Amino acid sequence: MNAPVFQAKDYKSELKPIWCPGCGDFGVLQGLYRALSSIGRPPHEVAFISGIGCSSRIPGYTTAYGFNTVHGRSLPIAQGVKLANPELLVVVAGGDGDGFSIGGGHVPHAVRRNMDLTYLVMDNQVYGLTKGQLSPTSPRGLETVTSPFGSLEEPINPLLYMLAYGAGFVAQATPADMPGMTALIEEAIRYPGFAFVNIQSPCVTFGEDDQQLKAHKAKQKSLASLGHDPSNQLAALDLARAYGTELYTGVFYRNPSPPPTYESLVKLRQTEQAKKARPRNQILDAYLQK
Amino acid sequence: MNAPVFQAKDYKSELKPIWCPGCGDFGVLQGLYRALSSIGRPPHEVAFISGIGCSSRIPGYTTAYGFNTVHGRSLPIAQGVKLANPELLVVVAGGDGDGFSIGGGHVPHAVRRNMDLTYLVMDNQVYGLTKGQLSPTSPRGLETVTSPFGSLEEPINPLLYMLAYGAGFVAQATPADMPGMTALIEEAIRYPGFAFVNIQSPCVTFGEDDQQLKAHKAKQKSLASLGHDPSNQLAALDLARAYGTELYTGVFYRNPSPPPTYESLVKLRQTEQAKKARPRNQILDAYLQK
Amino acid sequence: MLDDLILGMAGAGGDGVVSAGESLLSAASSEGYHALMTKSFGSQIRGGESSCRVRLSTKKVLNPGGALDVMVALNWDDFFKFGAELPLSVDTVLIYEEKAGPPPETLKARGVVPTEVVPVAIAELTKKSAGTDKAKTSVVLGLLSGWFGIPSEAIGRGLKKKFGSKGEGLLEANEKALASGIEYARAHPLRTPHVISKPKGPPGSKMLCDGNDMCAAGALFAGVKFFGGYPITPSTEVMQTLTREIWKYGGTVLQCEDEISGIGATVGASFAGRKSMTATSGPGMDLKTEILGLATIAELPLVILNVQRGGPSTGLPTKPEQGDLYQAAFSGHGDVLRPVLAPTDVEDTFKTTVDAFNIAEQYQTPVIILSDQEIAQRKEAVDLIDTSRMEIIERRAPTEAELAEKPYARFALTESGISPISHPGMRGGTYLAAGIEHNEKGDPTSGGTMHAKMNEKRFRKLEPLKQRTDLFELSGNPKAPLALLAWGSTAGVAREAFQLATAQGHDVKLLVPYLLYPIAEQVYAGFFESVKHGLLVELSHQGQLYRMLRMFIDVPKGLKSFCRSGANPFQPAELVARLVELKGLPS
Amino acid sequence: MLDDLILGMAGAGGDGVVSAGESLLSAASSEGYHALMTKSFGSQIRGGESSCRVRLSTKKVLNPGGALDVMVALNWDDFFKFGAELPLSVDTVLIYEEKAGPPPETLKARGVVPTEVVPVAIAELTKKSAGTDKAKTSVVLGLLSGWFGIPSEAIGRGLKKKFGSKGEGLLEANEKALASGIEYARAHPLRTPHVISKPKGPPGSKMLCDGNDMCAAGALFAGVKFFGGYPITPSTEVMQTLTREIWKYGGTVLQCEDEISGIGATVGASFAGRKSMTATSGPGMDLKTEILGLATIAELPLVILNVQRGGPSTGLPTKPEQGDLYQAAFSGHGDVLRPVLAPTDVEDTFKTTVDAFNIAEQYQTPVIILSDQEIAQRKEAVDLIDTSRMEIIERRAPTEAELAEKPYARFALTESGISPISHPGMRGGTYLAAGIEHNEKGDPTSGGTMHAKMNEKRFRKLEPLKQRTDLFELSGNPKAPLALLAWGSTAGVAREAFQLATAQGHDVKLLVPYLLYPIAEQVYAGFFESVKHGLLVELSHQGQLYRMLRMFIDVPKGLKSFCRSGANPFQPAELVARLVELKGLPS
Ligand SMILES: Cc1ncc(C[n+]2csc(CCOP(=O)(O)OP(=O)(O)O)c2C)c(N)n1
Ligand SMILES: Cc1ncc(C[n+]2csc(CCOP(=O)(O)OP(=O)(O)O)c2C)c(N)n1
Ligand code: SF4
Ligand code: SF4
Ligand SMILES: [Mg+2]
Ligand SMILES: [Mg+2]
Repeated sequence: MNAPVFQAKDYKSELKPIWCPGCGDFGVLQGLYRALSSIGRPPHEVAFISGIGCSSRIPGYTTAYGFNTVHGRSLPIAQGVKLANPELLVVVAGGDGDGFSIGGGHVPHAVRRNMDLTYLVMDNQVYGLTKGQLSPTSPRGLETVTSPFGSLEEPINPLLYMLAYGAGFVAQATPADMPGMTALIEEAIRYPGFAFVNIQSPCVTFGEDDQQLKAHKAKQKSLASLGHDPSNQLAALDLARAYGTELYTGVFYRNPSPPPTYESLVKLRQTEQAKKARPRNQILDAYLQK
Repeated sequence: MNAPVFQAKDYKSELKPIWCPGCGDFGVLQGLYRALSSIGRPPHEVAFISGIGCSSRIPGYTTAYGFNTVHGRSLPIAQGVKLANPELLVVVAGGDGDGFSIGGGHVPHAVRRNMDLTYLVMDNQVYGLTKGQLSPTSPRGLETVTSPFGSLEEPINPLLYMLAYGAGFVAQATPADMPGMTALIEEAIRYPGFAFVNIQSPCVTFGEDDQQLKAHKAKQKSLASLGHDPSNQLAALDLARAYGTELYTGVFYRNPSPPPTYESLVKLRQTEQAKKARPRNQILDAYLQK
Repeated sequence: MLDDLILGMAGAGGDGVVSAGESLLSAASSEGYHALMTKSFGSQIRGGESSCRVRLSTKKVLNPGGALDVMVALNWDDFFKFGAELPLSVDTVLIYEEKAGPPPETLKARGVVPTEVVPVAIAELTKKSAGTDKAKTSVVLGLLSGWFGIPSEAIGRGLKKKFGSKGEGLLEANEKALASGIEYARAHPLRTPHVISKPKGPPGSKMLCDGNDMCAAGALFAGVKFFGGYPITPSTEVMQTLTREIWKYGGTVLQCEDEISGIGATVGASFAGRKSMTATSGPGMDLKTEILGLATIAELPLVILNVQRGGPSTGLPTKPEQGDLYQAAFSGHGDVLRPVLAPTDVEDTFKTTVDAFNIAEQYQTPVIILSDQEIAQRKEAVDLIDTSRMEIIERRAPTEAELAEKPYARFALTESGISPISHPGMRGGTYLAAGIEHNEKGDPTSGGTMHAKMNEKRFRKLEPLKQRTDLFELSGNPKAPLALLAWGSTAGVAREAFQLATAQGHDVKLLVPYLLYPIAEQVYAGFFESVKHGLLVELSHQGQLYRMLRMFIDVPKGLKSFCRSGANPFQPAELVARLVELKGLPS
Repeated sequence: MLDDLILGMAGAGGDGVVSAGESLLSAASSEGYHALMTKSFGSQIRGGESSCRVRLSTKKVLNPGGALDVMVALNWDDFFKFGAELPLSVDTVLIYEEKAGPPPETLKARGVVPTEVVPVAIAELTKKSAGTDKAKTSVVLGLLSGWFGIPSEAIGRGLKKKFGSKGEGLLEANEKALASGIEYARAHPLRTPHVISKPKGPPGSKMLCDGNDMCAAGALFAGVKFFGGYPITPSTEVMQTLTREIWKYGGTVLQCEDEISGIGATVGASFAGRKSMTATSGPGMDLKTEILGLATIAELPLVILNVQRGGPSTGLPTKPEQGDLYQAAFSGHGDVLRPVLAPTDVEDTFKTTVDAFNIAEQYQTPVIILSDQEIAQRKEAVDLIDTSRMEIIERRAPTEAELAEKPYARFALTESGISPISHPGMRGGTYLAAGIEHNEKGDPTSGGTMHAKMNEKRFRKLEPLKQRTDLFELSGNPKAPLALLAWGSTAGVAREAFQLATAQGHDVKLLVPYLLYPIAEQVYAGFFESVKHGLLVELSHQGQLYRMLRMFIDVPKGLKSFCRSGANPFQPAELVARLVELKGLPS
């Protein structure tokens, strides 16, 4: 095997991460550099799109093009980027709050359009950047600054949601298993369609003890070891229901015959319609009344 | 059996519906009047909350309190109504676009909070009020004014979504079967928690032929007749996957032991905390620095 | 012979008056007339009452006009439902379906009763001539052709186009109905003839289109490659047109799940280097606010069309109002300067859209086009627009040489305030775009000094816009003491008022701004120099432009805001009356 | 003896300077001093550099102050990172950790070098006295107590509270460290003593709180029953406080999925008859725009707090700016009049919040409170607020008699413009609330005439607000030719500048509006009558209130907008200097 054209360090920018020492996002960033290096696209052909949150800072730490947008809108913005230039490798990254609370309305639609995007959610069950409020994946009963007497709500289930939305690739990872996580990120990027990885990335400052890397190491069960067949969607739905109880890692579902991407259908349409184009100075003739 | 205290006509307002002749929403409205009559709450204790769309006009056609709000926000607003006054019977009504397109981000959170709300979606697979654009439930390939060459997207699956969100009551109905639909609406209202009924309510003006009442009559299969056990969530998930292909009516899922509602937990908390209340003129004393 | 003719029609949903109006419009325009049509419906989606107004002219039509020259009522109930939208005068020729009975008392109660009131047994004529009552509109067209001189050949051609493919029978029936209408009119001449003169333009020289058409066409002309949007009345047609056309030019339309996503995708496409646009109306504008601010701080070109309707909230979704100017200029938190342009009619919506793209790309900024329901949805027959001298501006990208020379600083503090902009895919141009404040390179900062510099840059780069006198229309004696100002659809009324007042011998001038914000201080100051009295006419409760002028300019004391809520269109004569009234006041 | 002392401290994240500042503040306040503390951090969530400023005074503290009297630097790097936030003068006593080495050259480069620079081996003293280096802040507190006269008993009580529950060892260590700091200070007196006078208020008479606390408390006092919101810096603490407190009073806090849902739920609760509130900052305000418009047209009471931070977009999320005034007044489509109030300090945030609820309920309207990061998050020791004369207003509901008498018309066109409002559960009061325009009963309408009437009503009902002179603070000679105006957190600087200028013999007056919109024309006109020169001071690039005054009032030519971007606080002395400069100019 040849040395990769771009090494992990080639994707690393000069900006120093301002995460808390020990934050899980450091590991995710490392895994991402490595996955990108395996894939080998030059940084200027890669675009990282994120919202707002600790995890959403990722684009600034890469040498790729980055767009650190506003809270919850990374997916719509990424779809615009991809449709404007389908040649780009577009990776969307953000937090559980960014993605499933304020951004939750965009997710099903991004999924059903099936563009070739990779969506990495750093799920830490808390709002990190704003200092420790409830997030949509926070467990019922959790006491935080916004739930001093305990949360009264069921958490959402990102894995089950994504499967119900019809995502072609749904996986879960933790930086507690760096090689496993790196491989899953790479596989997600290579999947030709919308791919989702839920990364359990601990918040060391506001997270609970049982959400830290140490606990992940003890708790993690790989889906492969359970004999799960990732082409079985119903089995995936069933397993996904254990989110919050079990920490399954690996691929829940991978569509064995990925349908055409949205951008490929757009390309077809553009090609088909191109012959009907008018020269710029005749566009208005279409409105002439004979 | 005694005559009901309030008859169907007691819920009918003087405002004449401005729906197109033959619109499915007429049937839904009738069914609703009847269900309300069976339940028997006086109109002033009922609040109808809707967004914007043909279907969202429902509140104005009742003698209850109504709030015809803005597009896509009926669920957040209804939650505020319910928490402000848990004694009210609160029904939320609207379209497929209102609920699952612009309003889609609110749905999972409304569901997981599990207030005692009833959510009726008049799913006509099209935007009626704005004259025939694609809706999130429009089938792939559909040609409309916004998809002259056919839609490139998979439709959403309201039933599967609601099950994934953990709704305690999920059903589907059509005004092609008035008694069935009326009974389901009544059951949904009586369910003590968040209840969802997807009503296939045809748009006669912009809808497709196979989405009309006649087609429903031919196509409809009751879940009861299939022997489905509505307490089996995994089976419900499986059956729900046929949305768009099959027209199953009846209850997909009904939680056999409904968990406490959000408002009941709030009540407990209020009762528990009430003893710590300060008189109004001593509220600031909490900040005194001794 | 008349140079100008205003017709109205009203009936039940099934009566087809709107379709008759459309046939009239297309016949007239194909003959080379200028024409303008507006329609109005009840609140029903289908089957309610409907009406239309058609104004035909041998000269450019400036607005839908006031009192009708001709009114066709297919029944009285529906006619009355449209109230002030179908105003009669003593001179109106009022034609009605005989079956509906004579004009009810209510007509008198409305104040004016036309002297010429003509019953016609339209249904009966249709049945007799066509053998079916489905061809009623063709009888009406025949009557109008016969009485008012609208060329029947063009109407006939229209019938062929419309019914040609629907089986011989239908076409023939309509042709017979048309003929019978013409014949009836010939046999029953009006007391006062109202025949319109021959048009000046040659047949086939007119475009038939509405403002939304012209916006879509302007966007295509300017090179739009991405449109992300969500349906909302009265702007949806822009998306609908583009989604038929844009693919031909290598672009894409994405119908998004909401307006936030619509502008989000649009900003994304702009970040990726493409000319991008979204369109909406008031409620959708509200939702786009946050991402508009993102585009401002990330300095991304973007065009946003707002077709104004009555507000606040859902308001009056099918009626025009000019109430969204504050929003266009001031919505969003923080210090923002965002150009706002407003077309004034169907035709100039094309150029205004091209201007908007040019400004957006040149200055790397979102630009708002403020159209309104009236000009967006009224159909007009206008002269083909000469595009040969319209320039297209592309954003300034860093050159390879520049990128090779020194590290790329996306937000370099240049003299003009404009910094060359790269996009994903461009080697050497990688940077971080963000909503957070940044230094020249694009790295986040929380420093007040850099923030002040960047704010200053973002404002400074737009200063040259204020010198764009080409974005203002000035008519009349530059030294006139009397002034009229109006923007958007109201400008068409002001233009006619200006002509009227001038004809009446008043020394008056007219200013119509296409650039609404930033306020071009010098342009207005120059205009106001000679002004003793004047009116700024706006269709909104507050008169928002008037207030905005005051923010930046010392407006002459004698210049008054003349404004009222939407769905209450102005008439040229009332503007002239107000002007004359003002003239008498001390200045 | 001094009446006023400004201290600064800077160090690495682990150094605990913020915690030391808090101890100082609480000790001083429990002794009866007035005090004010601001803190500042690097961009890291945890572990970056941190600093604080504490101002102690025997009189009310008006603002954080300018140059420091005392600065404690635990290392030089971190000190320099805060730049202009920690300004020194020649008179500053600069204390530093000896281990960090003597002041580097960079200090000179910054212009001023204090004459008294005192190295202390803080770490060593800690180790020696406490046997651990965890008690460093107690040594620092000891030094400050010894040198500047801050009562050590109060500091000791603070230590007991803080460490009492954490095991004997820790408390004892800190007590020893404190004593050693005091002792060191006594043994090494400063060249120029800086001892603060005894406070005037009795011990235990002060509240310790920040603006967000006072907003939450004001809401509870006013009777808030529902809060729906979404976290965002720097407003989140309001939700956090209410979610601890509101249940006691039968209310609910709902942490929503986003800001749209936050205001949605709030509007719903208001529709259901309860006093409701939401709180956010710039980006969240953008998202709330659409539903704000709904509340206006449906005439629902609502209070919205916007804690301003630097914009546009994400901007400078932890820094103050006064850039959201345009947004507060003008965001949203259509013609809207929405009252905007602004508190000027921690204390008056309480009353301003109560006023906001009262106005919302009385006039059935959303009301915006414009706070900002500085007053929202700075901790102050202030006198207990006298609430005994504060009135609480409830919305006017229709009485049973009224409901029995005639059919209920929710939007009746009354003389005051206020129509009695019912809510679900009330028999006889059912109606349809909606975003669409309506008639008096509440039924949808698309008629222009009714629309104009309803717009007029919605504006008219708020006219009385403009007469509320109690929402303006006026100081100085009413006939003074020289004027200062400021709002929000900038008012505190202007107040001190006013005192300074007055003391210097200038004939000056000060106007601080709490009501920012609608513009109270008469109040300003009266104020401006005597004004030849003046400054309106605002922390924003555009100087938004200045422009808004111009919209409605003829502002004196000599009144200038003095404004700059956020995160660049004003100093009283510079305002005075500008005033003096102006005085020389022709008016
Ligand atoms: C519109 C808007 N609302 C709220 C915020 C404040 N905010 C920033 S990040 C965040 C949540 C962060 O949580 P998550 O997405 O889980 O990311 P994490 O920090 O945990 O990685 C919030 C509420 C914002 N920036 N913009
Ligand atoms: C913010 C906003 N965006 C868009 C619209 C325009 N609009 C009104 S209803 C509607 C969709 C209606 O479709 P659906 O919810 O399915 O209801 P239906 O009319 O089919 O019953 C749209 C796009 C609006 N009123 N507000
Ligand atoms: S707050 Fe939590 S998520 Fe944010 S940087 Fe610190 S550890 Fe990471
Ligand atoms: S457009 Fe469709 S949904 Fe709307 S009223 Fe007509 S039939 Fe019903
Ligand atoms: Mg998180
Ligand atoms: Mg629909």
